[in-house]
Amino acid sequence: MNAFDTALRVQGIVKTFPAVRALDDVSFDVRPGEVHALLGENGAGKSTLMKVLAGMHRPDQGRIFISEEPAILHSPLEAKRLGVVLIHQELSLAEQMSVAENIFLGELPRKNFGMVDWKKLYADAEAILQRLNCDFGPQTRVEDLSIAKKQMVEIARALTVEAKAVIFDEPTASLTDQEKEVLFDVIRDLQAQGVGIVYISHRMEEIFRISNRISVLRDGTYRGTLETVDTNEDEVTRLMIGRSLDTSRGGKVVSTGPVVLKVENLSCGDLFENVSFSVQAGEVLGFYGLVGAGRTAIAEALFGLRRLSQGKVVLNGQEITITSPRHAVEQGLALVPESRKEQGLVLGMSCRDNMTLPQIGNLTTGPFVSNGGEIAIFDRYRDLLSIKTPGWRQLVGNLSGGNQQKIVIGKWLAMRPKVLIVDEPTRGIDVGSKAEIHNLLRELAADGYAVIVISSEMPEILSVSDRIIAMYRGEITREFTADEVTEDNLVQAISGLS
Amino acid sequence: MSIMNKSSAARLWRQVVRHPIWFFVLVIFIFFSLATDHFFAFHNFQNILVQTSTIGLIALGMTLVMINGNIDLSVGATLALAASLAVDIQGWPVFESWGDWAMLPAVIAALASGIMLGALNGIIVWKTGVNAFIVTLGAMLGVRGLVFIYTQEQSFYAMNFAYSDFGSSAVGPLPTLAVIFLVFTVITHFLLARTVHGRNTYAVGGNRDAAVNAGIRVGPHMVVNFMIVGFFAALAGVTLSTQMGASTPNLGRDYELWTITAVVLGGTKLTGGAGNIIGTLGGVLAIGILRNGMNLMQVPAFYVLVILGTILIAVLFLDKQVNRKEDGELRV
Amino acid sequence: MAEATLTSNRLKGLGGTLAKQGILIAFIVFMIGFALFSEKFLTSGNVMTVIRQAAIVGVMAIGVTVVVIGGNLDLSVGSMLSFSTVLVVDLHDKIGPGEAIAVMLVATLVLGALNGFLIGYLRLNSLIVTLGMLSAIQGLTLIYTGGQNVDISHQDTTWFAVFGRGQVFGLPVPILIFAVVAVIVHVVLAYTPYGRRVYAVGGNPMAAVFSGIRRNRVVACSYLISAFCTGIAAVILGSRVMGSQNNVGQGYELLVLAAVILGGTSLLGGSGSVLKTVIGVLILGFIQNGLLLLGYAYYVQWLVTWVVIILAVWLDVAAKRGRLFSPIA
Amino acid sequence: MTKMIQKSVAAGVVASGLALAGGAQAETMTIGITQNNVGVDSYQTTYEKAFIEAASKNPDVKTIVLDAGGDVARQIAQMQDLIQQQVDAIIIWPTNGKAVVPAVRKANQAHIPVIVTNSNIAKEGQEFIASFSGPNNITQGAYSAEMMCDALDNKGQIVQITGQPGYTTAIERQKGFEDRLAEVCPDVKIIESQPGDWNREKSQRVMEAFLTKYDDIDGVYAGDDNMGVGALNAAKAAGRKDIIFIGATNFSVGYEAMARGEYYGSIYQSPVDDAKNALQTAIDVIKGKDVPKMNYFDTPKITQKNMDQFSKPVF
Repeated sequence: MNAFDTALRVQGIVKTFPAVRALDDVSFDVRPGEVHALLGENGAGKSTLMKVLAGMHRPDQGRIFISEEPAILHSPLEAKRLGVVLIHQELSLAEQMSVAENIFLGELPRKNFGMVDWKKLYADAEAILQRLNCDFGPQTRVEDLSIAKKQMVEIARALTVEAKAVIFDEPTASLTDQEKEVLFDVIRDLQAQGVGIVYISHRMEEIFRISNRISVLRDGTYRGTLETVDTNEDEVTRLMIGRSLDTSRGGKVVSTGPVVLKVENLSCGDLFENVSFSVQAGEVLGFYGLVGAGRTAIAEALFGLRRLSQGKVVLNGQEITITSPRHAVEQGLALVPESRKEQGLVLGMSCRDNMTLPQIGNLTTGPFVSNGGEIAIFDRYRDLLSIKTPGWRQLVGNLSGGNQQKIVIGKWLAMRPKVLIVDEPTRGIDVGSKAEIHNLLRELAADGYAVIVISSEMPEILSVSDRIIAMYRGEITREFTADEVTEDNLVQAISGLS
Repeated sequence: MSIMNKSSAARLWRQVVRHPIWFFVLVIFIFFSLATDHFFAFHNFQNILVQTSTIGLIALGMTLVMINGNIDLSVGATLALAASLAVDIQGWPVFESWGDWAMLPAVIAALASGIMLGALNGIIVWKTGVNAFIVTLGAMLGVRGLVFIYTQEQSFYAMNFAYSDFGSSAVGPLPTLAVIFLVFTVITHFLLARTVHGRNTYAVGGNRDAAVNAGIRVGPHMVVNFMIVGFFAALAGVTLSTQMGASTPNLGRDYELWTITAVVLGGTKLTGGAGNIIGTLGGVLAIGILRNGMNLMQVPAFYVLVILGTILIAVLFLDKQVNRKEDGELRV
Repeated sequence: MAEATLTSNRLKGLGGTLAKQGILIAFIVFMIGFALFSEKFLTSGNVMTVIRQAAIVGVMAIGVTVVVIGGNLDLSVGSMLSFSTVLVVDLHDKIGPGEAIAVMLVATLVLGALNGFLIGYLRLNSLIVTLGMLSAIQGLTLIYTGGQNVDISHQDTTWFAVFGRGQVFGLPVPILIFAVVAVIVHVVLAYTPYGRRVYAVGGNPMAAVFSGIRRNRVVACSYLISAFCTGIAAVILGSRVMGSQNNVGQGYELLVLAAVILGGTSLLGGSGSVLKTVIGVLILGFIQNGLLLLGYAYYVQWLVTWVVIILAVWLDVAAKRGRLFSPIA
Repeated sequence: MTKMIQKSVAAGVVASGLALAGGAQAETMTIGITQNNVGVDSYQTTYEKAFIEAASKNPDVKTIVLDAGGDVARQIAQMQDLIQQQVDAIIIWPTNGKAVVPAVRKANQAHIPVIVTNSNIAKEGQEFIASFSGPNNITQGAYSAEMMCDALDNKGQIVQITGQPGYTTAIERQKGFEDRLAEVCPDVKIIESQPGDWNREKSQRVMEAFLTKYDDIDGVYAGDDNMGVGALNAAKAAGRKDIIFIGATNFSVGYEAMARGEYYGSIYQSPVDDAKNALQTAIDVIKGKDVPKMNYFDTPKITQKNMDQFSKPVF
């Protein structure tokens, strides 16, 4: 193979939005059969580049070559027909339609009179699903599938054409470790067929596992390409954020604080059963398990969002029954939910208004909201959490993911909760901010908060927790202290093997 | 052969189960059959079909638009405009020598007006990105204004009785208007369930971004559906005017509300992405049977309003209870 | 989201300002246009008349604005207006004006509470529920009166006349009521915890609940506010006409909604304001009046309203989007 | 089902009765009525009450009372339903004079006599009806015009507030008024007409605009008293006292305003007479009596001068 032979190559790409130069003279290529990881903090221009590659944006300057043939891409469909396929991070499926229809969306096979050729559709879809080792049929309705399986449908879309290059945008964000393996198998399979893979992820360990080369973007500019075997996380991180990152954490102390929350024999439908645990002031308790293992459901139940079928919740020695989120808040519980944009924030409201939302009823002088009181709270937690925002009036939707997450955390800290539950603290957040949030969680525990962290990322749960509870299919399989836990026994525990 | 029948019967049953509104139709059907003498009669069923055909035709198009995640509030006014055109144009002196054929250009003009208004709504929704509810709310007022300007507040009368004879004619045992309605119901069902355009309708309503990324031209697609609902509103205007042999500028007021009601009763989601013609047919029949049955039972008009309103809310409530997933639902 | 950040700055400069203030500019253009062609138009008498007439729609639209910001619709206000007006007028002679107003307001609030229960607590779709209520309340009104008109017999002696016909400091009372309601609801929305919660629930209901806001109650209250405003509108209407037909409020729901939309309150919820709605109400009122003064048939105003609604909302959307045309292919 | 049996038994009895007595009047008549829009104003409501009351006094009459709610299509559906029930006669209060003609023709073809009440249908449908029973709205308009001429001494400028556009009564009264006015006093000019939709508040708003627009208004003709009183309200509020108000269909509010001297005159039209007239016409038609095709009942002028000859309307 000729080293200059590329599956997809862009040269000198410039893309300007009126206020921002999103991409400035970026060149990038992927060879047939390689995995080329694309890295950069949020806002570095990754998604713009990706959209340029997939025909969703037209660059102001620069050229695109597919298999060294110059190409002008007007639409995603055109890109796809030429062999460049983007697999979206956020699922873009029509839930009410069948798997087969989703795979061939936009190009359903036709018979006469615009009728769909169902026979061909199902046969073709079946063939693709088999290639991906999927255990569901083409006629299944997408709404009946789990998130991971939906992701597979998304991937299946890429295989409807003779792809030359496939772009994966954070494909593992909502996958469990097992499902991740299936995905990596698929990627290897594609590699073997000579397809070039562009792989975008924040997860270093994945990148170092599967990629051949790593390219880094910062502030819309190209910062260089490294051969994966020749580099390490530090070097990549430095390129990305322009400094090195302190990911080490202080020694794990076994907390001796009082038990704040104690939960006994909690059950909720078939979501989880007989769950018992306790969390002390000054510690971080980690919940680890596959998606759907019941971790989030426990958090939601504690927060009054689910009806418990049995069990006892004891807070500071007093048994309580939580009937609504409102009630949970009054009791001193706080939940930073897993989906920031859907559950955590009102994107159309200002930073300040979001932060004071849970306590707005108390922030009053007379019947009116006290403007000064609100701003005082906002300033305090902005400084405490180093939230970067031009001012309190800024709409929260305009902040970066990391700063948004800090607003959500700040919103609950301002309530001075007894227990802070954080579900997926760093989902979709870039590496720099990730470490910051991890440190923040540690500091909160050090300040005496009882913190519960739920995560699907093993490095995260390992680095942040004092104790770890492993869950499998709605039950607690094992509880680890920081000293006991290893990657191996944790994986076993959440796979039902221990 | 019998096996075939069995499986198709089973399929039919599955369809019925998937559309709770049909249970409701069944219940009120039995109720009125027992409660009033005149309900259970073939001739009455013919009446119900003709009476529901107006709302029914519009509802067919509305289903497409609503699955798309849009809505069309201007259908009542469009219906009035089409009816006025159909009745007025056939009386134009130009067509005097055409005899019964004068109806042809009139009907074509009427249908074309509906399609064009639909296209206008669609293009505005597409190009401006303004919510379809707002666009068509404006059109609902504006098109009604056009009707009044065109008619100068007058009713039109079809001098040729052949026009209204068509409205009361029959094909075999079924009234022609009912046949038109049923034929279009079948066609629209196939359009939605079997054709590429129909499937794309779900895609656009279910996940617009996905549809865009998949290369479906969402804008023109929506315009086509607005044209379809415009066509059906105009067709309903024509069929309604054949029943009257006349048109009035006030025709079709509130029809948009009843049409939307029927479509929603039929299980189409206001948020788009879900719904189908079988459900819509059930929704239309439910309202038609209720009105007809209450007429026959002589329920006073004041109470009919209360009963219809209450039933609408009750059905919505029951539908929500039936379709609620057992667990897994957050209490938000 | 990043996309929105980038594009929100796009229509800067004159175009952006124009687009953002589109509704205000449309308002001014209309006023100037009408004033040029009709010398009567800008006389204080006429302006007062228009605002006085608009007060009824206006007070209702202010209530509906709260509902719409909360992410819902209220189509039942039209028949609720009929109900409330009929009730207050009918009871006026029977139990006295003060008592009649009190009883009517309670009854109207009960209807609002029913809306609120069905939509807030049972989570039924507001469009369909209020459509059903539209029909049911009209029926209730007719059953109550048996279809008869109701009248107040001693029109010239009752103090009830003050609401629709009176003047204070040279200003017609309906205008004062309109202003007071606007100010109060504006203050509630902009400066109280409840107002903040309405915006939160409309902007993202899920996040509001996750923040411990009782969404059910917030939504239900918005319908109480809407009903209360309708009750006040009914007092003005009843006092102005000194009688009522059973269908007096028919079609008001759409006028009200048109005014709210024209003001720029988004039907998706989470944004909008009372002041915008007031401008929307005034525009509708002045268009109607101006065209009438120019001698156009009443139905021409519908055509004009069509164009104005679409242009106004389009500009508003374009300003937020940063581009004139939607990017959809 | 049981009702059907009763009916056939009754029919059998009647048949044998006929054979024996040769013409006893024991048969029950079923009369269906579809009204325009009950509840929209008191006239229609009082009409309905009077109709039901009159019918209940007659043991031989069974009625089916329906209301179209102002919707033409629904009225046609109700006609179909009545034909379906094979009633002996149908009374229709047309929502629209033209649009109901085919439905009337259908009833005619089903050999069910149709009596049109209150507001006539278009001339194309005349051959299909047994009779029209109601007021002569053209004449009413003409009467109002004559009163206007008297009141203004044949000179002045007036405005007109008409009923709901597209409705026959509104159109006929307007036509009767305008035609007669031009004949009797051509110097009285109608400077503008706007619809008040039979709605007092709407009429009040229209009048307010007129008052702004025209400094000089001598008279107002309103399509009914409800709207007339709305216009009067507006004039009083604006302090314009010298305007002549003339309406039609005298309502109690109009009657009272007349008593106070604020309202000049109207047309006295009793819904009770209207209803009774229609019912009697229907009964006569069923019995095969000869009824005039145009069965008008009397609707005299009522003014401040002669109002003591009339009792106050109940609506």
